[in-house]
Amino acid sequence: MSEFLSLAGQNLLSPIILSFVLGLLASLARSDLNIPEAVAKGMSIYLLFAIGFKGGASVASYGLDARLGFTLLAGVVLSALLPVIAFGLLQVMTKMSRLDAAAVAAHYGSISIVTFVAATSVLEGRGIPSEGYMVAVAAAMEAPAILSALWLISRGGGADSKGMDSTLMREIMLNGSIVLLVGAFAIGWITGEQGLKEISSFIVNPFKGVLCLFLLDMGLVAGRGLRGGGGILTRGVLAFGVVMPLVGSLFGLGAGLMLGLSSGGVALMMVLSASASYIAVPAAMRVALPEANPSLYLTLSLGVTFPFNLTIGIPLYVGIAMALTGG
Amino acid sequence: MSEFLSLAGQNLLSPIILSFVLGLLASLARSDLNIPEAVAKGMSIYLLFAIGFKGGASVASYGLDARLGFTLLAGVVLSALLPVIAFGLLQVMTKMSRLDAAAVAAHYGSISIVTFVAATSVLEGRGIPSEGYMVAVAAAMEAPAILSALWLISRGGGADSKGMDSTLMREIMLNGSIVLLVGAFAIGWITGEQGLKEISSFIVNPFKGVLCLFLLDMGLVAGRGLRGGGGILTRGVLAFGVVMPLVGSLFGLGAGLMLGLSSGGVALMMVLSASASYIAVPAAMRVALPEANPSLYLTLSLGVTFPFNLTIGIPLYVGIAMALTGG
Amino acid sequence: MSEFLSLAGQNLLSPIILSFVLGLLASLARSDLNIPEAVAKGMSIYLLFAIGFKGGASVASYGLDARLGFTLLAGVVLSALLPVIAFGLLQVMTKMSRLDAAAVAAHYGSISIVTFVAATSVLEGRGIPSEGYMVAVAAAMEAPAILSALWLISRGGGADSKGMDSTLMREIMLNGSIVLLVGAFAIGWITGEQGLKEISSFIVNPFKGVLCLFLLDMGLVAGRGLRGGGGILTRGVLAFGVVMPLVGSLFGLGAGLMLGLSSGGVALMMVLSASASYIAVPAAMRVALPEANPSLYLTLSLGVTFPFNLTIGIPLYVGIAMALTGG
Amino acid sequence: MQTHKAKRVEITIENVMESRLTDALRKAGVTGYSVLPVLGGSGRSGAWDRAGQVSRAQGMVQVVCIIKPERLDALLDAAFAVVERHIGVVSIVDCDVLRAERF
Amino acid sequence: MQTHKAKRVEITIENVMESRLTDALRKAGVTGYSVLPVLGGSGRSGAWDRAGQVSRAQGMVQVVCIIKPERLDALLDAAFAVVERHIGVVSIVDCDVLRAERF
Amino acid sequence: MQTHKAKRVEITIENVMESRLTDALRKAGVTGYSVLPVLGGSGRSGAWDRAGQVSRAQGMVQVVCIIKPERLDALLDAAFAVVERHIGVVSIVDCDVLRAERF
Ligand SMILES: Nc1ncnc2c1ncn2[C@@H]1O[C@H](COP(=O)(O)O)[C@@H](O)[C@H]1O
Ligand SMILES: Nc1ncnc2c1ncn2[C@@H]1O[C@H](COP(=O)(O)O)[C@@H](O)[C@H]1O
Ligand SMILES: Nc1ncnc2c1ncn2[C@@H]1O[C@H](COP(=O)(O)O)[C@@H](O)[C@H]1O
Ligand code: NA
Ligand code: NA
Ligand code: NA
Repeated sequence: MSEFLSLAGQNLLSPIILSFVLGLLASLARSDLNIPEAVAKGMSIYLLFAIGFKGGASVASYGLDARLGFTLLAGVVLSALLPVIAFGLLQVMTKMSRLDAAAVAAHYGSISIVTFVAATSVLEGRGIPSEGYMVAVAAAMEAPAILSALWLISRGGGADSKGMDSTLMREIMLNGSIVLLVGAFAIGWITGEQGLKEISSFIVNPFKGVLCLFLLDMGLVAGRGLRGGGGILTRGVLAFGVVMPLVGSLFGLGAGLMLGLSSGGVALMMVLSASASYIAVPAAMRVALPEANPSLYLTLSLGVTFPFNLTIGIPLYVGIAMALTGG
Repeated sequence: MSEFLSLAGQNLLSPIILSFVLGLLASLARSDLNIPEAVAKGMSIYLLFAIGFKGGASVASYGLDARLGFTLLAGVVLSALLPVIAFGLLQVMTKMSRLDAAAVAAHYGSISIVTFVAATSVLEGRGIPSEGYMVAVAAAMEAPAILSALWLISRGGGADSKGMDSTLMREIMLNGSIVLLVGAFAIGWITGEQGLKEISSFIVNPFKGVLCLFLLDMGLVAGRGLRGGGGILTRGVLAFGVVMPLVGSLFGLGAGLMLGLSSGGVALMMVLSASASYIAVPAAMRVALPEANPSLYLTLSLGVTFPFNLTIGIPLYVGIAMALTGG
Repeated sequence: MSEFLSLAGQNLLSPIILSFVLGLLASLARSDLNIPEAVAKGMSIYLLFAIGFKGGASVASYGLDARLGFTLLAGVVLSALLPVIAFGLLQVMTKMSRLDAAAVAAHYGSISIVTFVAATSVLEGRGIPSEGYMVAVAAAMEAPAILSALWLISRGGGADSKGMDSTLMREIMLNGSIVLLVGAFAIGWITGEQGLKEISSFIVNPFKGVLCLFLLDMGLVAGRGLRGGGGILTRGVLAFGVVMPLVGSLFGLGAGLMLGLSSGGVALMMVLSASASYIAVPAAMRVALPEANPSLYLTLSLGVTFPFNLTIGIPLYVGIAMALTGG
Repeated sequence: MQTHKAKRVEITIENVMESRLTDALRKAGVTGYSVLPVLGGSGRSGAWDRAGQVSRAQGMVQVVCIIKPERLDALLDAAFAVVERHIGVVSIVDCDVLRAERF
Repeated sequence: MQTHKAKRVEITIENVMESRLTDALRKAGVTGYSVLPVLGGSGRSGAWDRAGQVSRAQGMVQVVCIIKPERLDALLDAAFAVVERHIGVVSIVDCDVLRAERF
Repeated sequence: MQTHKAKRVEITIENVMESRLTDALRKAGVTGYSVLPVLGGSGRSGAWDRAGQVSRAQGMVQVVCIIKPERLDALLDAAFAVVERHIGVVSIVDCDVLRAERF
């Protein structure tokens, strides 16, 4: 417990979290501070490339675990399953329409890669190793949740949903962040330690600093979302935004323990399950469920669950994973 | 003297200055070389974050000087006072309308953060330490000059001025660069040496290189300004653009000596007083004094005073500060 | 031969090439992965600045070779000559109109700076030194090819060509990439080893990593070009895109040997001659030969010759240069 | 200078629908269009601006088509089928064009 | 396809005035608008372009409002009060819109 | 509010021709124009989009001029001379403007 508190405190006072808080405060105070869209996009490309590459290079170094296949499968199953649970919780905890509930649910089955990146950086800071292929698991968890949520809606009478067509399917499976993450993972794997050495002063050394500026931007965006969409957050909705990641993390914990992952791997599995998408899923929802309210799912995912995971969730999940794996 | 000359020569032949000169020449020759707006903005965010963070971390390391409060106060006073002096000089040296003179004056009370950054980098290059909190002083000096200039105008019959409303006040006090500078300063202070270590390969190592590219862009912009607005520069106006920074620097020198700052601190106080704003103040002037001629104040601030300070001013101020403080 | 194969294999499996391949595959699969225009432009500015600066600094360290003048002259001659040869080849190998053939020919006389950068990085990886002033030669080879191609057209009855006016001439000679390359070269030369030391953690360490991301973008663009313009590639046109760089490289080889350049220098001379422009020349062609088909020359240059040089060409040219100079 | 009557149709639509719209336009025989960026805006679904985007889920673009008047109906039918259930605005203006053979 | 008469008002105004303008529009009962970027231009106060900006002091944007004709006057009054002392251009075009209930 | 008749001319043209066009407009006595970015489009010469550009060879911009009706012909002549051999589109719309003294 005291270890968790110290970890949480340490986490809260890291440059990464404080940068996020700065962004949040600046936009709540309506400062005109903003990071150009192109720069934010450039930083996210950098982070995806770096995290994918490092994951691949680590697989090249430590060899492929026989567990990779099962872990990927577990990720896919979790991504498909969690929306069903989220949907149930939303119907109990809130008064959302079925349509909105399904759209929100999709976000919680899928993952937030920045939350994953922040967790990796916490693990690294504490010297806790994890399976390099977890980035591949992250990629595998992006899409299934969307199909699951569309199934939830179509089950209840398809009139609401424009359903899934092949164009949307391709857009989801080949969305830029999945392709970049998996591609960089492959490059890291193929080029291995040598490749990593060649570009490590680009993808390793400045990584944490770039993450700070990126989280500054996330704070700005989350703050703007709260300012605009805050009214939408009834008590029930807000509670869901905090309870659902905890529920998700338990499923991740179960999966991680059953798979026999390392302490770091279990923690990351918890983080993936606990985190909510704010890139791939919102875009898919605008196409497939245009009548669902975007400020509902964006505010919840970015304004509530993301900050919760970043500040409290990650140290909690890492603490639990360490305790239960004896890591 | 010979020391100043050698310092000046060294300064003139540094990659930073030469990058500025390259930009200036390229745009005077009407090359289409240009740095995308988003990239320039990204670099300025990087520079503000880095300089703020390093200032805060240095305060965390060396402890807070009792002088901080007085130095901040001195900064505010200088920022409010210098426009009055600039306004007087403009009425003597040029034929500008009262409105234009007030608008120009506001720029010279406020500060140019890039000039400050360039000066810090010269100090570092020569191993001269300075107070980390000078970045907070820089932030404090951004805004008062605007109020001072609006007061100058309203005194002369308010018909010209749209005056200050609460929206504009908030825009000025919470403008992005102030918030980022102060916020990064706070983060650096809170996370201290440990925080700095975590992200120093992002904010320390590549700093000077980014500054080169940023100054390349400043050169391009200054050159374009001179090409477009050069006609506006009568002899008197041009002279003001060189005399005013020298006058300002003397006030900064006085304040710095009275406060008992280190040699580096005195030099930075001179640089702040000598430099002229080209971001916060022009935007405020467009709102508050829309009839004032923007090419007048932009050309003066960016096309005359900025290059003057960068090339001649900074080594001069550093030389004087060293000589008078025996640093 | 086996050395070439190993070099080629090593080259093919480097992060740089694999990043290009990733981009190519992503866009052929119609992923929405894309790098914002401003970020791509920012990276190209970085690469030009870094490569120019390093070239200049190396000249400052190793002194100016008496050969510089002759090498520049050879570059200009090659740039003017190669379009004539390309034009002849196109008339033999393809059914292109004279207009299209001239436009394509201009691209092959000029150079691709990214191909040059990639070659430098291969040389560095293998520890093969080269003349620092080769970047100046690259700059000198950008423009003459355009004049040469316009002359080819005007010779055949000027009705097709809008010809060269002084505005276009200025645009070509002072285009951003030439100015930045030459300017950074000058700065590197003036500030020398000391300047390089000051900013090497910006322009040296992360260089290869930035190159990876830039080539990722090149892959995306090349893939889009092939998707859109692939239909235009008849067998003859395609063959030209592979044969012409080989022919060009032979001319570069001859020039390099005659000039007595180092092994690295000869290899770079071959690369410059073999590479085709995709920035300066297309823009000039849109102005001077608006009726020529842009998707023809862009697809050939970016979609065929660039990947060919990147993957097969560079190791081949380096291998030949090493073998013939005994380097 | 000789000009010709035409219609200028401007469709403001979400990013994610852009390619669906332009595909539909092409199928409806529209031979040309341009896409302009939109920085922000406000409507029944609230206010938004590009600086507030981490994801491309919310941004909008403006698709501009200049067409012969006789083709207007086909275009509007095609556009309507795409925008129907989505947020967005369609406006039509009478205009004159040079080089009518291009439309 | 059923269309309805409306007015399309385009206001080119400095960046720094954007939020002041849209606030005024909202107060005047305008329910929707879009903001488009402007890269550069020229007018009585000289030429400018976005590449030449270190500060946001000079850039401009174009605010586009489509409104019912009967609301035009309220909009123009509101817009004029903001642009009056500033550089900028206001133009009005007759247009037709789909889905009139949205305006 | 008092408005005045004017013409709004929109010229979509390649990046590389922008300065040539605006120079020609200025010579033809046009006192003001704005330049808007274009993200992509499609026409007889195929489809393009800004994300696909390494070079500035293909991008386009839209130049907008609001002018007094009596100046339209001079403007069109000037514009046509520039766009004649190039890809691009010219359209003209009737509009009303505030502050006519500015045009
Ligand atoms: N009346 C209007 N005039 C111009 N743009 C509008 C108008 N109404 C809506 N828009 C644009 O369309 C977007 C979605 O509108 P809505 O569907 O009403 O939420 C807004 O954010 C604006 O960018
Ligand atoms: N006649 C016009 N047509 C289109 N845009 C204009 C016109 N006049 C001015 N503008 C735009 O408004 C800005 C300010 O104009 P001005 O107030 O005349 O200096 C210019 O830089 C242009 O971007
Ligand atoms: N009918 C049209 N409506 C709007 N924009 C067009 C139209 N035709 C062409 N364009 C634009 O002009 C560019 C060149 O057209 P084109 O000369 O037909 O290839 C296209 O890529 C579009 O951006
Ligand atoms: Na999840
Ligand atoms: Na000052
Ligand atoms: Na060549």
